[in-house]
Amino acid sequence: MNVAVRHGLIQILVVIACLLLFAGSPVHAQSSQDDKAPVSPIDVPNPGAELWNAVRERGGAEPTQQHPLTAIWEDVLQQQDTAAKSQARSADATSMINASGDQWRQLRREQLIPYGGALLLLSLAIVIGLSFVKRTAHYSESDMIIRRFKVPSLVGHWLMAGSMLFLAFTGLVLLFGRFTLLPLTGSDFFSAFASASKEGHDLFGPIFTFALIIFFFQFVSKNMLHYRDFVWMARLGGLFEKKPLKAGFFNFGEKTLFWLVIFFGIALSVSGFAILFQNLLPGRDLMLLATLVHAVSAILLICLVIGHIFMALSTKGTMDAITTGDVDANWAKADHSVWYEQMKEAGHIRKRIAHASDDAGKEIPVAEVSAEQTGAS
Amino acid sequence: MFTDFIDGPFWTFSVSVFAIGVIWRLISIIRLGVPGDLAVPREDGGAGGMRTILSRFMARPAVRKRALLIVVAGYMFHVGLFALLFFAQPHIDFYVDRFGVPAWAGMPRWLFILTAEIAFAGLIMAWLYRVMHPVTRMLSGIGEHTASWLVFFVMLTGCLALLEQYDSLRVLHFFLAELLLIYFPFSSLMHTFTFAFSRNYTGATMGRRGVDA
Amino acid sequence: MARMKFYCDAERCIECNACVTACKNENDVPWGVNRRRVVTIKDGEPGERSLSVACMHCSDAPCAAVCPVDCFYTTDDGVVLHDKDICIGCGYCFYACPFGAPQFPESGAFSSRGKMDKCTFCAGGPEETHSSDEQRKYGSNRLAEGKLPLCAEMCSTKALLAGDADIISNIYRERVVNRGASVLDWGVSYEKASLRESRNMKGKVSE
Amino acid sequence: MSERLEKGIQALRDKMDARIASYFSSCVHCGLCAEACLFATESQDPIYTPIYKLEPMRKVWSREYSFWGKLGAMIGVTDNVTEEDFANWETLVYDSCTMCGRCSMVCPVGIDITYMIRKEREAFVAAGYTPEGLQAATERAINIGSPMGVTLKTLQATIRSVEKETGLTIPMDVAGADYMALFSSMEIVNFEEYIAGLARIFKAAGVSWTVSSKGFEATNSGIQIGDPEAAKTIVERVVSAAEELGVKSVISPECGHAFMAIRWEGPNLIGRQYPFKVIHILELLSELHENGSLQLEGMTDTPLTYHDPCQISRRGGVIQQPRDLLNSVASNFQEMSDGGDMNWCCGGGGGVSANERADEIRLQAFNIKKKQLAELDGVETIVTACANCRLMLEDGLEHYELSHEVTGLTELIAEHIKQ
Repeated sequence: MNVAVRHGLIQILVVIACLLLFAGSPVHAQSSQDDKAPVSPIDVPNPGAELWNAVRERGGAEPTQQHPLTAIWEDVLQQQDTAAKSQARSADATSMINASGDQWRQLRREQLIPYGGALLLLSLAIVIGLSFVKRTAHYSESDMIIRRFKVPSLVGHWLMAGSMLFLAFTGLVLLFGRFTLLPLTGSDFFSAFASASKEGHDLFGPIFTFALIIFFFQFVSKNMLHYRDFVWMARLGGLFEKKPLKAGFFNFGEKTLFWLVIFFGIALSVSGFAILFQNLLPGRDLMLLATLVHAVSAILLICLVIGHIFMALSTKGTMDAITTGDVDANWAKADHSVWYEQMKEAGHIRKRIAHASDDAGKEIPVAEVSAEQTGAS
Repeated sequence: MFTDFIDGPFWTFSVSVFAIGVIWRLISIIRLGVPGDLAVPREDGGAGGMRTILSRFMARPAVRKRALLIVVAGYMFHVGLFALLFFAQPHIDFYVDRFGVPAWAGMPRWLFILTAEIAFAGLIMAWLYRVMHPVTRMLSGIGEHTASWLVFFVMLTGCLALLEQYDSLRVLHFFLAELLLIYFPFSSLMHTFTFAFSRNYTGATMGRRGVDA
Repeated sequence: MARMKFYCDAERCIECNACVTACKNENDVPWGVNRRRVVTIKDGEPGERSLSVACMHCSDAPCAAVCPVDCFYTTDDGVVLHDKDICIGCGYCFYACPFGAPQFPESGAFSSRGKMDKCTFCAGGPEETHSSDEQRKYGSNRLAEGKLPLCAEMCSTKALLAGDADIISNIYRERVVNRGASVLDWGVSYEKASLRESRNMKGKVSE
Repeated sequence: MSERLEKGIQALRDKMDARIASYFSSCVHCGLCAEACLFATESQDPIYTPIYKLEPMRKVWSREYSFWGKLGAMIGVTDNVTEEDFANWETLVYDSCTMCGRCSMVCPVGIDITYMIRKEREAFVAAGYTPEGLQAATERAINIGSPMGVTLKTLQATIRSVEKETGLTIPMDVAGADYMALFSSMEIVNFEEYIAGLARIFKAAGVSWTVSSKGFEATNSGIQIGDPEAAKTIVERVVSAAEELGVKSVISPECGHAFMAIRWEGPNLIGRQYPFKVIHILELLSELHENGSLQLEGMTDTPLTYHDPCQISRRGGVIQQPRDLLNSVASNFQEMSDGGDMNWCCGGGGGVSANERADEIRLQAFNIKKKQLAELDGVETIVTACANCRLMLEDGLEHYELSHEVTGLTELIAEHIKQ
């Protein structure tokens, strides 16, 4: 199968899988609530418990057996914070009760963490499974190269990639650490680690946004959809055809990845800034929404990136493009035939410089080059 | 135990290595001497040296046009790091505590954070440029990468310890900063000081010829 | 074991904010942080009611459920406390709490908000009881001295009740039943409250 | 270790002064110098990075002046400069560096790479790794008196031809004249218009001047190749001729490195100050024009631009004078982008033009001039003030099939003398 095609398909599949998983889990599921054994049931009428019950009922469920005393609170509850006043000036001070926090908690504990974690593991498993599939090189190396990315583009990509990986790591620590790391490391270590993760996450977030903006402007013109891409889509990316389909600088799969990264990146940035500057947000509901959007986009983006990294590492010649900026001419011919033709026409195919050493070594055979140069004169 | 060592003897050691090393390096440069210039100067060399020390803080348009990325990244990192080193409140408190100097005004918290963001983005971009650009990739050796990563980790641990609550994080930051201090005199990080020498030598020579170098 | 609860009687609260003041004073709560606050609805209108709100020390506390570092714990007395040495100041407990009880000590952006602060039911924290660390981080530990939270103790109208849930439930139930009765009635004003049962006096319940 | 290698290393060691030590201590390998070097930008080959051309010198510095280098040398991991290095770097140091000094202007830590290249070339001379063309030129300069083999007879023939054309007498060996003019071989051989222009201008301005038959050659191959002894011999020739005639000033001709050699390096080479002044012809013309002794008339409306010879503007400090002069005779003078002290080199300075081996890379580097010229609006005439630049520009223009005309500034001024 054509590599680029597989690249695109895996990414699309991963995204669909993500969406299905989330769609399958009812957001306001209350069912699991019932299974939970109360911590310590109190038989006596308990004012705290009553208030609590009232809150739960307002959360959307049918009123259960209503204690007459709860009615006292109804007055308060119905007023919510519309006309309430308080001497306290802190956030949400006038809102006496806000049930959405509890819904958020349920969503987080019962859907986001288990399903999100499963999705991440599933993506990893798919990638690990695929890495056992033996792949033959799809082109033979030549001594001609084409410049694919200029240095600012490379820097833009890696600045975004680097900050994204750091954010992913620290973010996952905050989301899943309590259930995975904490039992292993103990509270003291995990607390310092989580604090470091949080501070690092906070600080690197804006760097990711900065990188995303730069990245967007660097790559957007190459990711505009072309009629070729609709052909690509219609023929399922050439999955069942022998010859790879025509592709320009980027194929449809890569363009899809770009736009998804931009989409999730914007979602992450906007929600991330909302969380960072939550003291400026008007109410708690927005904060809750922001954290949910943030977590869901992050998990989906990480799944995409897992696929992206796998494709880049497992496809011969691809890492060259994003580390040195140069690609083998045959690589371009195989995967990006249209672009290859353009480059060929413009005369941008050049010979590999023999002495360009990748290991930053100082031992460069200059003599050969100078001989080459002087030979002509 | 570890904390006491890092915060005690090791700190004294690293500061001493830094101070003695830097002074030794500078003296060994000056000791080599500069040959005099017998040509009748157009302008005063001293003024030229001073002018170049200052004027090279601005990148020339000729190079700014061609290498915008590294110029911008360089500015972001250097200005950011300078501000963090000398105007971040925790650092000022530290200097006051350790060296008994009178306190000076620090940056407000929001500016502190913003500066850290800028410095980080600059450092990462500069390092990426180093490994991505064929020229810098060829030129850079282990020394440059060590220096970049050491500075990065010092900054990173500093920002991880932003909550200023965990001693372990503070000590980690402190320890890496001490390693940096020790590494400093033996590396091209010395350009922090020798840049003035170099600019002065060049500026003086060119100044005598009437060129604003 | 007892389960400690607060209860605020909306019929009695006069929005004097003495509970807030008492709390701040007793626990040295920093300026801007309100472990307890008084909320008034229909201010200046008929049917005005006030309530003093703080941590309700829930049995199934949402704050504890969402904390990414699991720093909340429930004492034997049913008081929900958190460990500030473990808290990383993320604010999730503040999101989850229906009462807005956990508070950021500061209001800046980024990480400048510090570690969360919340009502301790005047039960201190995980530090050694009555140690200076405990006092500095969490405030006083009245419960260990056998005293109830100062906010409730200070309440001039006894609107705010604190203590074992069973006991304050009973007190409250009596109040509800007695409401509307003449204070001149012996059984109402004095101890023999049970008299009203036999007199068939119906309490004023707002149903 | 062979003797020549030892000599080379010893020379590198001897060149080490505070400047070089400070420069190597400061370099963070930021790569900005590559953005300023015409060989690096036009070839896109990192090997032409200016600071990389100093690698042999840096190796010696590292071994003997840096902690890690010393430590490495002690345990035998830091390798010393080898003969191979000298052989490999010879092309970098001589073929792909014109010592134009552009890199020295952009270095953020202020490293004067040009200064170090000159010092490094001295070590290459000591070790005997020099390009044949330059070597031969230096030998000719020492033995015959001019790198191009111009003898007094050639000069006399040129002078006769100029005298015939202009009807003026060129004063030879006049003792007590105010100014003694020097020429570069190329002017004598290729651009006698310069000598004619000079004669006309001095006649019009009433300047008392002369040409010495003993020291008329201004160029200095010793400086280019990096041979202080040869350079000293060549400078001394001029100095003794000037002292013999008792002139007040010596005029450096329209030649870049000649000005640098006689004006800035000369006193240091011979180890004493001159009893006369050294002035560049453009400085003199500007001075004469300003004090009114040189009256100009007529403005040409031909669009023209000025190519700054590196050693005159960037490394010599004569930047404003040519612009003032041009503006007084041309109404459509256009500045090239990066003109002035950041102008791009013609590619042939610093001995590269005398080094045939470098032709290919030199012509590739000339592409930058092509780009600069393309930005201008209808300019078909390039004015310059260096015979070598002029030759190199003509060569490059021909190679890129451009039709621009190249002329000397002195000639242009001579055309506008008020009769």
